[in-house]
Amino acid sequence: MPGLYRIVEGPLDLESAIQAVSGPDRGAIATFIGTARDHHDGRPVQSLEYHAYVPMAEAVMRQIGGEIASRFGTPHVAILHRIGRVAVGDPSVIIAVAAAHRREALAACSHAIERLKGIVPIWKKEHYAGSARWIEGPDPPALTS
Amino acid sequence: MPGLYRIVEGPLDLESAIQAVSGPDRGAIATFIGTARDHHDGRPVQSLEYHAYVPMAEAVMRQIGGEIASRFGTPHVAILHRIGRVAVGDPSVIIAVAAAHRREALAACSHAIERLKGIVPIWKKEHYAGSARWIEGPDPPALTS
Amino acid sequence: MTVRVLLFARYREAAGKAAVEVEIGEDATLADVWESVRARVPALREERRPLFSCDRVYARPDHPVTGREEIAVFPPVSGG
Amino acid sequence: MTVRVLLFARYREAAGKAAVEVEIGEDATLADVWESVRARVPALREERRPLFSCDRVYARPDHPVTGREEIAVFPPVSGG
Repeated sequence: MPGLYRIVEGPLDLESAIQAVSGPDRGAIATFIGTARDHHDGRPVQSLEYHAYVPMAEAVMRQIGGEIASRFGTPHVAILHRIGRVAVGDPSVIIAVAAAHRREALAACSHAIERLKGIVPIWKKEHYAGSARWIEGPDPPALTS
Repeated sequence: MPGLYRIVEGPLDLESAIQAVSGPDRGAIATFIGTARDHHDGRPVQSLEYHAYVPMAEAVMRQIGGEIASRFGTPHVAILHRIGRVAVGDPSVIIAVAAAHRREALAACSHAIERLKGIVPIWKKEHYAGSARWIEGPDPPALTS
Repeated sequence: MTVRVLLFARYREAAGKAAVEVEIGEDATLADVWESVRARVPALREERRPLFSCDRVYARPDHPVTGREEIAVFPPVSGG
Repeated sequence: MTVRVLLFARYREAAGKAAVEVEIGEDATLADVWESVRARVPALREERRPLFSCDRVYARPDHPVTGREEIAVFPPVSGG
């Protein structure tokens, strides 16, 4: 079964995500790279730290891949999320989706990052000069049927 | 002025497009990679060939960057398009847009590829076994004011 | 029965450990498990928005607990 | 006056060259230029959807021509 869903300790590799989804019958690859920003709500951020419930996070990312296959018609999805300390400017998440046509690839990529932020069990801690704070997400969408 | 708008003879480099738009104040990079597909309307395609009115194409790509800056609030745009022969599976176009937040980056990337296909003076020729055909686009949107 | 409850992110930091073991009754639900966890870990008493999973799938507070599941409780997610 | 007209893609292949020079009157428009080009290049006579540019900016068929512009004519674009 195609698709790459991985929690990674250490730097993320965009090329491996693209390789995992590429193929000669696909004309479009959309990617999303989330990087650690140097500020949040006007406050300088020195680095980010991510923590995950690793096996559940990978399972939920795979579930998002299944949603994309049924909604957008392509099984060619890669979702990589880094855990541990992430320096400003470095990627914390990489998503790649390949499809026959551009609209499906772009819409599926957008769906993947929205769903990842909503339901994948990963948490972010922002480190400031001399302090740190866990970021808590909004109440999630309906998680169970 | 930021931005990278280039017609390229030879392979496209995704990393250079991402480098051109990256920065510590941006949390999101969206990219679109258009690759040569092995079929079109059910017909096997052996390779693609692109031809451009190079200086005008680069100027119109830069104009699209200006549209993105005013609509989506980010000047961090790279658009690269290859000309000449492109083998199946290889990228013919690479777009990268960085923004503070994911929605702007993804929407701007989508805008860029739609506008590129609509107005940038580049033409595609499909090569089949023993024949070839220029692809003609639809009537373009209003091009002049 | 005794169940082991995995904690993540701020909950783990508050508890000072990755998991806690609590005693619950035979017909307990995840909500009962959470009450027992908070009784054991005072630092979690102010937490108002826990999410639950059973065997790595989200579950509601009224989900019954058999004691054989992998149970986890954690705050709203913030990855990306 | 004589103006040079750049051709691209299928138009260039039909003409067998990258540009043609045509004679036009003083008050000519791009539409007049296109008529002269088609008179010079029979293979272009069936072309029904030309696009025009003046100095690398799209222009309409009624755009006047001074003879000092870089003029181009080409089919609807198909990049991407």
